[in-house]
Amino acid sequence: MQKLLVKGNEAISEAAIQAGCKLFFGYPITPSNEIIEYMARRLPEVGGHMVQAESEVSSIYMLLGAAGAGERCMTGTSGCGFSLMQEGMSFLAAYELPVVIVDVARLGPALGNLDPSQGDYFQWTRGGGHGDYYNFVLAPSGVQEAADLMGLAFDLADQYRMPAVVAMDGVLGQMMEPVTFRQTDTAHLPPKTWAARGKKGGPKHDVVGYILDPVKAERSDIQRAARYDQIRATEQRWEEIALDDADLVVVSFGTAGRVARAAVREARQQGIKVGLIRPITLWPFPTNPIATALTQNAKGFMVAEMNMGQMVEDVRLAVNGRAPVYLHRNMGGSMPTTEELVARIRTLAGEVSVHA
Amino acid sequence: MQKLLVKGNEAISEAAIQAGCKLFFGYPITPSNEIIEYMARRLPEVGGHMVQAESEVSSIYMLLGAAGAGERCMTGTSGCGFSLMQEGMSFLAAYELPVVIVDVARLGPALGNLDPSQGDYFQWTRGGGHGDYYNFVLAPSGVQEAADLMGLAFDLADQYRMPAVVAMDGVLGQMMEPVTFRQTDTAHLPPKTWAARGKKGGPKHDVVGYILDPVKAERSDIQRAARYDQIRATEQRWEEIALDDADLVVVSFGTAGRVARAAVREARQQGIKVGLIRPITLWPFPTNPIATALTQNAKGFMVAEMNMGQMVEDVRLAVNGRAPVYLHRNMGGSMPTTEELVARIRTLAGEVSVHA
Amino acid sequence: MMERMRLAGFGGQGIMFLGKVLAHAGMLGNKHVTWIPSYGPEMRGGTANCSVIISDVEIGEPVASRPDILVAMNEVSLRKFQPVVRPGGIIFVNSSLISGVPMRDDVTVVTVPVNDLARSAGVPGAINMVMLGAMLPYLKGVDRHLIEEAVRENVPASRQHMLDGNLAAVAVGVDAAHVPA
Amino acid sequence: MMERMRLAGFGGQGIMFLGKVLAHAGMLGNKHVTWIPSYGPEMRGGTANCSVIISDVEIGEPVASRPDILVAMNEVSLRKFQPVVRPGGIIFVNSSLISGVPMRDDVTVVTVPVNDLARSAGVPGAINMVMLGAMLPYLKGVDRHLIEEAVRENVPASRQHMLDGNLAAVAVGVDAAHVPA
Amino acid sequence: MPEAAEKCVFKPTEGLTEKPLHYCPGCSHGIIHRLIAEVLEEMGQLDNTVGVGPVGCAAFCEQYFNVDWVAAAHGRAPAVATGVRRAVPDAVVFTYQGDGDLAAIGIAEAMHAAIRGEKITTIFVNNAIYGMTGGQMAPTTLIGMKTTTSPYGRKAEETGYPVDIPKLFSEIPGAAYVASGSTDSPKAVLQTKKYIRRAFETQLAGHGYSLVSVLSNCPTNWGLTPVKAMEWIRENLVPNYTMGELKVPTAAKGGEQA
Amino acid sequence: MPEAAEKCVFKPTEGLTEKPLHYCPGCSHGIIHRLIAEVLEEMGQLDNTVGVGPVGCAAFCEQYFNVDWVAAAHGRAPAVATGVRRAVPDAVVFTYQGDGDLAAIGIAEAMHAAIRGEKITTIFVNNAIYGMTGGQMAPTTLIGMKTTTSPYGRKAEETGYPVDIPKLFSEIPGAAYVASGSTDSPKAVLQTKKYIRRAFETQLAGHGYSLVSVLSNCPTNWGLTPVKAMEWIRENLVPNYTMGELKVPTAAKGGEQA
Amino acid sequence: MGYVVINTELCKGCELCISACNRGALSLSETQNRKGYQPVSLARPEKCNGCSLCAIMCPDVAITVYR
Amino acid sequence: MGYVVINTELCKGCELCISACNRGALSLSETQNRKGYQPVSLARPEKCNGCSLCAIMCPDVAITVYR
Ligand SMILES: Cc1ncc(C[n+]2csc(CCOP(=O)(O)OP(=O)(O)O)c2C)c(N)n1
Ligand SMILES: Cc1ncc(C[n+]2csc(CCOP(=O)(O)OP(=O)(O)O)c2C)c(N)n1
Ligand code: SF4
Ligand code: SF4
Ligand code: SF4
Ligand code: SF4
Ligand code: SF4
Ligand code: SF4
Ligand SMILES: [Mg+2]
Ligand SMILES: [Mg+2]
Repeated sequence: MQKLLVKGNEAISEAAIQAGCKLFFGYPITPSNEIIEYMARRLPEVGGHMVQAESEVSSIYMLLGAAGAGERCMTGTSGCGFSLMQEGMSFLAAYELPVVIVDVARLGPALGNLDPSQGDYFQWTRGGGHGDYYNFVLAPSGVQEAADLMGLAFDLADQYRMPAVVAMDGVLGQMMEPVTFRQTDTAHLPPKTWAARGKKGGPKHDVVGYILDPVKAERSDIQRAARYDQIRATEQRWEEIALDDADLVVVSFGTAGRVARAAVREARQQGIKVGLIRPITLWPFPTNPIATALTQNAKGFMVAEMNMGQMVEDVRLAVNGRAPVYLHRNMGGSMPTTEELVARIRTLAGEVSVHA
Repeated sequence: MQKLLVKGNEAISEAAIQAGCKLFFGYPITPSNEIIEYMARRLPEVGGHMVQAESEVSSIYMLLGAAGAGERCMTGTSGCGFSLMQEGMSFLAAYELPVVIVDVARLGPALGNLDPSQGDYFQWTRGGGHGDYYNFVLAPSGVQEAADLMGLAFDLADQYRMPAVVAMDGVLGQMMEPVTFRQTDTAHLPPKTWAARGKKGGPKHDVVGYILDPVKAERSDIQRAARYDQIRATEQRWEEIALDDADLVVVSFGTAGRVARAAVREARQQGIKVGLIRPITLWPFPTNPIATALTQNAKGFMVAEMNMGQMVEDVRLAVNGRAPVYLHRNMGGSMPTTEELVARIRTLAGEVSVHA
Repeated sequence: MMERMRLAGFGGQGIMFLGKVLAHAGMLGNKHVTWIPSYGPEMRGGTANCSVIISDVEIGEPVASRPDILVAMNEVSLRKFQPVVRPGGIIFVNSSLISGVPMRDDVTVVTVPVNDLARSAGVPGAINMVMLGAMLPYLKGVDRHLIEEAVRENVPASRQHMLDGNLAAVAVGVDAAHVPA
Repeated sequence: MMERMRLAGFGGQGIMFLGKVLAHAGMLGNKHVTWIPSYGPEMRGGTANCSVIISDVEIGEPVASRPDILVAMNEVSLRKFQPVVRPGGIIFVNSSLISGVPMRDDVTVVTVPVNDLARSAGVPGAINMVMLGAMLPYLKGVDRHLIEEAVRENVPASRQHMLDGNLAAVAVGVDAAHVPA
Repeated sequence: MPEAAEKCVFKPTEGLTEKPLHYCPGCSHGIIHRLIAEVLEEMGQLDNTVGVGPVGCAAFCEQYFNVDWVAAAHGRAPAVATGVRRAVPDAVVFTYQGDGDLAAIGIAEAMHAAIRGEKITTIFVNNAIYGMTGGQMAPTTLIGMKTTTSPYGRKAEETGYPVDIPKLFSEIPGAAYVASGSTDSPKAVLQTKKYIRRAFETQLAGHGYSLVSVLSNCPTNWGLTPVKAMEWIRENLVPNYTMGELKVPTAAKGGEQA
Repeated sequence: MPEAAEKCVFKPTEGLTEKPLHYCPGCSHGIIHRLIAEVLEEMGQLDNTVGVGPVGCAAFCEQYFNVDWVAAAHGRAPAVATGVRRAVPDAVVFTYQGDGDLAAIGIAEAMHAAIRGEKITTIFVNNAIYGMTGGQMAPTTLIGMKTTTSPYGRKAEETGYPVDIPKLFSEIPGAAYVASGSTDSPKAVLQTKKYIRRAFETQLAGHGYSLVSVLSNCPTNWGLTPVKAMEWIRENLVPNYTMGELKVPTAAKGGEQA
Repeated sequence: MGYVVINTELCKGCELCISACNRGALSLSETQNRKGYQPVSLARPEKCNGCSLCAIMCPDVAITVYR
Repeated sequence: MGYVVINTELCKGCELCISACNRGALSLSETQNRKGYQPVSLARPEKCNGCSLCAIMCPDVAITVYR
């Protein structure tokens, strides 16, 4: 396979096409524009369509329609645009439709600016729309991984009939890195017998999202809760480094996660007993490696994220008081530097071994 | 003061008017319709206006405009409508505008149904829009309290220049209970010198929500984070019952909270050492009484909420592993009954005292 | 004292108004009260119901999901709500429209032919007020005096001419209720 | 080996292309590379910059916020980015447009009059390629062979006629660089 | 009673399921449902159609239509239908939308479906009010009309004038067929049925977007009997809205013009 | 050089701040900013005006206008302006919006401001493209035009036809004044200034909503020099859009008609 | 000449058919159906010519017409 | 008859004024301003009649006209 130097936004677009995505609906917004532009160029070449919607509200419902008709389809957006999709996200969850949504996040709230940020974490992982629901959330930390996760996002969406969010930031979207596209196999996935494409002599298909009968409504909620529990049990994904003997465990994802990886390696070279958990699925959140680390040597956790402190809640919930959890936050669209993380790691590693 | 028998929706509307709200922008949605209808009738009588927007997206931005011009104003909605407002909520937070938003929640996701639900908890408390921000969230448990909290909502919004969400559900909105309207005093609030109403010989006022300079952006985030911390320290509000010697503490808000109150009283009569924390501010979340209870006798917490389990995360975060936290959830739009809560209280009270 | 009531029937039978008068009377008697309508799409298609609670103590559960008292103005309502009435409760049955429905034996059943009574009394539209009258002797939380005041306060200014008819209908109901069920 | 570079100048000076060629050459040499443009409204108003990292080891921090190498094609860029260059780093200065700016003394300064050189060489538009040539002797992560291949792969089919000019400009830069700064 | 020689001249269409309609007595929604179903049956498209529903009194109408269905959020039916259309290029795709749904919250989606010339058909049910939510003002509410959100009567100075959707849409080049009918009399109903058929034909011919506006009643929220409500349509709505065929595909010109 | 007898006949308006504009060389935005500022200055309204900004290249334009300002989210300026208008009934309130902002994402807010007859003025900057985000197709992009999202040229079969905003808005009763000007020549610029003045006058007279569409360039994303871009407006945009005054308030009739 | 069959459980007594029938063949019946509505009946069958105007107006598809 | 003053730091060298001036009074200068643009100058002052067409077209409000 040939290595290509492409932007993250282009890599996820091409990877989506390789995964069989035929329809893209979207509305331009920086720093995600290369996605819609790539799709406009490429999809017609593979017999697909890019439809430029008049807004993100419209995009997400076009997506709902195409997914309701059983097609692999996606949209891409950022910040404001993702907020406008929240009603639609709630509908997609209730309709149990497999779709992929890429959020190339920028600094918020409001227009904020275009610098990278992880400030949409709650929106990704807690369902920014109304009602009880979750989405798969996949968070790459580089261009190759972004490409790899696209196929997975479509597969998970199809398998569990749930929307999958690919959580990026401006740097990941705009950055060029070498990438090799990998083939994916969808043979194991269930056929979409529920899709509304015309009865064609068969039974009627209704893709709807209301349940007036309270008994059925409760049953449906219970089933959805059970499905979420099952996914939490089986679909956690993460990268880990040197957890076995780590006193301090850094938890960090995406762009911050790649800096954290370098910082942990650097700190290890300096003899500090530090490990890394880099969540790849933000939902389901990788509680398993945290639990494992706690049964091994972990005496403290350091969360590094590019926001006011959002993922830190998930880490605290997983740790549940069994060790201190520290937050290293970069705000205002800034990214952590390796030096700053190494310095903080050194301080905290000292602290946790003293207190232990 | 005369006692009147009015619906929750009407009570908050009248209370808002008594608090000086002159402008209402909204779009009809059950079960919040009485608010917009009441405003349509009553506001012209006090020299105000109800403007029926073409959508909730539009409502929230009309609100932004009126608040940017310095008026006390509000909107009311439910479920889908609140989701459509999430971009606007993010803007209001960044613009630091004082507004009041009432969400008379219904079962979600999607259309769900009109039964009461607390499934919008994350959306209320974690900012359903993009970026780092929080809103005040006030959760009444009856019609009188709903009326009382409206004045507070406007005052807190003005004082901290933040949106305040009043978190209701269909039952609270539709229910009639006796209510007495109380006078509020706004003399202590800062004048809105920042409002854009025309320069009138003075300096120019810009009400905007972007910060291109990264240094300023970071500074702004740090200031906002500090403001949030201050509010967390000073503005928690809750009702509590019999915490001093409680083995088990029930945490429950809104409609579930009033049932929990009855259940705790009933259980106490049966000799069970149980207490209640009923959060009135969902954000800032009342961590203080939880901390206090832990220093007293609390050996376990039981969260009762009408969703899949959302507030339970805030309780777990506050408890931080110092005691078990149990979830009693009612899903599908169902409400807990007193009997069912008493039964669960009895079981859990037994469990926590055995384990303690 | 806590009386939890469910009132149900066809739209147009005045169920909501009946509930409001009850709650209002409760409030006038300084009780805690809640009144909750069924709302939303259920309102299409012809049936309606509301929940009323009148109580000496603060009301926890706001909806009478397991009522002490059921008023069933038509058959659908009786079938739907009969099973959730608490043992020892009372079911008021509009016997003008309902017959042949098997009844539970752990509750008191009061049958009132409200349509017939209202028609004979010359107030055919006030079947809800007839039912209200019939309920009165059985209620603990409100008395006739407060009910009549509540009726007065709830009839809108534009319909004051209907006030007397309504009060007369209440009286008809009160009388009918003394006939053993 | 890790070379972190920041390239900055006016829009139209070919800064982005210069960066892409560097990154591409790095990839051809099997290095880890990142290229990141400045994007968004900064693009209006005439200045542009990008970040390139070429490295033997996996790249953590993706942006060269504290570069080892700065290419400043105009004065604004020099003033803006000079302070963040790492001590011991190199600053390439377009001396055709920049003069009289005080320079740090803990870095190597290479001045290249790229506009003048490009004009004399008959490729006035290829100032970025002249600069690229001038950088070559100082770079550890790429060699001239890979750079030329990268130039070839990055000139779009529609502009193949400009390829020779570009390569010539690189050569001009390489020669100029040997003149001590 | 039936005599052997007699034959059935009007019977329930296969295009509707057996499920009894939940609408209020005399509501036009039922009539319009039937017309669409009859047309699709007559055109042999019941097996090849995907309907897209509104939020409004017809929010649950997939239970009645005997075709595949995707329900939309309030106002978003044209966007959903666009997604379906692009995914299933050979199906018949239509949206069913009320005046709140299309003319208020969904005006962007509807206009842009028309602007894009999306090959879908929209049936627009204009009863000048929000039925489902209990009678609030719609953009199509007439001046002076009292609703729960215009309790003193709709005032032009505050809220402007009723929006004439067929007129507006006929100005959009991508809209190939635009017609405006009513349900107030058997004649009007039959005429509306013809419009609906032509709209679907326009779609199948690939001419672009098609819209049929249907003036409808809401006896419940208008506070009128169904019979009076039909009269009210005739006397008040018809004069305020452009009626007839406003636009026919260039290729298919020759259809009657209002 | 200046001689004592000479007087200044054209100088920067007080309506703009000192801040240099960030737009690309030759961009029409600057011209239009100046026109609005001049008109407000001439009308003596600089102290009594609240502007509402778009998201688009003009997203930061409050830095340039010497009046109070509330910035809107993308497309929502008419809603924000409605809020301001209702809060400050005696101020001059205007929105400044691009074609993506108004004709795509914000078409609902704009149309409904017009439908309500909201007493605000909208300046609509139509450059047939999304400038800020780097040259994507707008609803006003011409057929055949290549943009980053119509790389093969805009195709009517897929995306429909360019939307003629002034034409459409002139059909709305609540829109009291609608005009369509350009920036391609000094004459067009002066004409546009007159339209802007009349629009503000319409607002002050309380007639209702007013809209001035201004055909504009985007040299950067069109890939043309500013001078060529102005020619391109003249040769391509002008023929595709209705020009002139499309609608004047009934009371104020007599203004020239296109 | 013609006659109609009314599905009395579907009929909601809206009277649109009655008003559409210009031959006066239909009336509301005295009974109530299970939903509480008074359904229509072919009170004067002799007047019916099977013209279907009633069925065309019926929102509840409650009428079948024979001729 | 007239003359113009160009604010060379505001000017972006877009040439719209040059093309608007039908008397040919303006040209781009050879210098570059601090933003890298080549500003316009009144190269042929004798031709200027102060008609202001240049200023009317200038998007950067860089021209002041005297007459
Ligand atoms: C986002 C959102 N806002 C509001 C509502 C509430 N809502 C449901 S239907 C409706 C209006 C219905 O009116 P119309 O479209 O005219 O249909 P009708 O009921 O009159 O047939 C509204 C406002 C909703 N479901 N979703
Ligand atoms: C909700 C949302 N979606 C998308 C964007 C990205 N965006 C910013 S400006 C713009 C379009 C600008 O085009 P136009 O309105 O024509 O203004 P111009 O730049 O051409 O003046 C877009 C899509 C955004 N900021 N917010
Ligand atoms: S409320 Fe109106 S529109 Fe809705 S079903 Fe009833 S009559 Fe029809
Ligand atoms: S991108 Fe286009 S519209 Fe934006 S400032 Fe540049 S020329 Fe003007
Ligand atoms: S078929 Fe014609 S004549 Fe017979 S009942 Fe119906 S409308 Fe009357
Ligand atoms: S029109 Fe239909 S529903 Fe109405 S009365 Fe006649 S048969 Fe019954
Ligand atoms: S004022 Fe007139 S003549 Fe003088 S430079 Fe400007 S355009 Fe030319
Ligand atoms: S129009 Fe203005 S900015 Fe453009 S070249 Fe002339 S003076 Fe400079
Ligand atoms: Mg309607
Ligand atoms: Mg534009």
